[in-house]
Amino acid sequence: PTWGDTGKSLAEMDIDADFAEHTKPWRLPGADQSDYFNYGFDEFTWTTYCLKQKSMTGQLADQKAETTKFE
Amino acid sequence: PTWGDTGKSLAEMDIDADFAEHTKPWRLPGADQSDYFNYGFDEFTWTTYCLKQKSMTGQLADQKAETTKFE
Amino acid sequence: LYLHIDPDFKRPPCPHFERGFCPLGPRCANRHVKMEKICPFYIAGFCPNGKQCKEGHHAKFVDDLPPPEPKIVK
Ligand SMILES: [Zn+2]
Ligand SMILES: [Zn+2]
Repeated sequence: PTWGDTGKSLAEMDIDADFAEHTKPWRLPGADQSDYFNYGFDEFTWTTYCLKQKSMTGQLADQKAETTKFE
Repeated sequence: PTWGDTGKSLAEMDIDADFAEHTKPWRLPGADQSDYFNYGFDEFTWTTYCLKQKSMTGQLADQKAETTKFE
Repeated sequence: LYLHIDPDFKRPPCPHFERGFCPLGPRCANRHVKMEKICPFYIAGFCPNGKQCKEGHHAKFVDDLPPPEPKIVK
């Protein structure tokens, strides 16, 4: 799902840049990370996961481009 | 030890819950799915959801293992 | 005048049902609080709205729950 009118999925968003206006309550001391992050993620591991996903889809697109070149 | 104030032992409880899992009363004609499944889940979508939970927590564990390797 | 008190009202919510599924269904000793849907952002992994979210419930997948208890029928 895309977030608000950004047209981006949360996995595609840069928490620092795209949520500059957001109060980021998950960063407050004592905040329960699991209210915001599912599967045991926190902001750090979630960011790493998103970057990894992005690079993987990038690789897949490259591979596809490579294969279609020879079709 | 008894569980809560029901006066039943945990072992007896296990049997009841397991019995229900085994007999799958939600499959019986006339059963209201929403008494068993929340959020509009049914047996199939619930199973898929559980697999997603497993896969995501697994990916996070792998990611964490990978990060500590390089520390 | 009789004040009707729903006996269900006193029962605590069932954590299994809150998670998504309870095999005991109507036989469960705890209250099954029906909710419409899980937040799609939370399912994706992250939703900045936390408890205030209007997109759906943030259902935590707790995996160390005690087994559900059946209702004692008198
Ligand atoms: Zn229950
Ligand atoms: Zn949400």
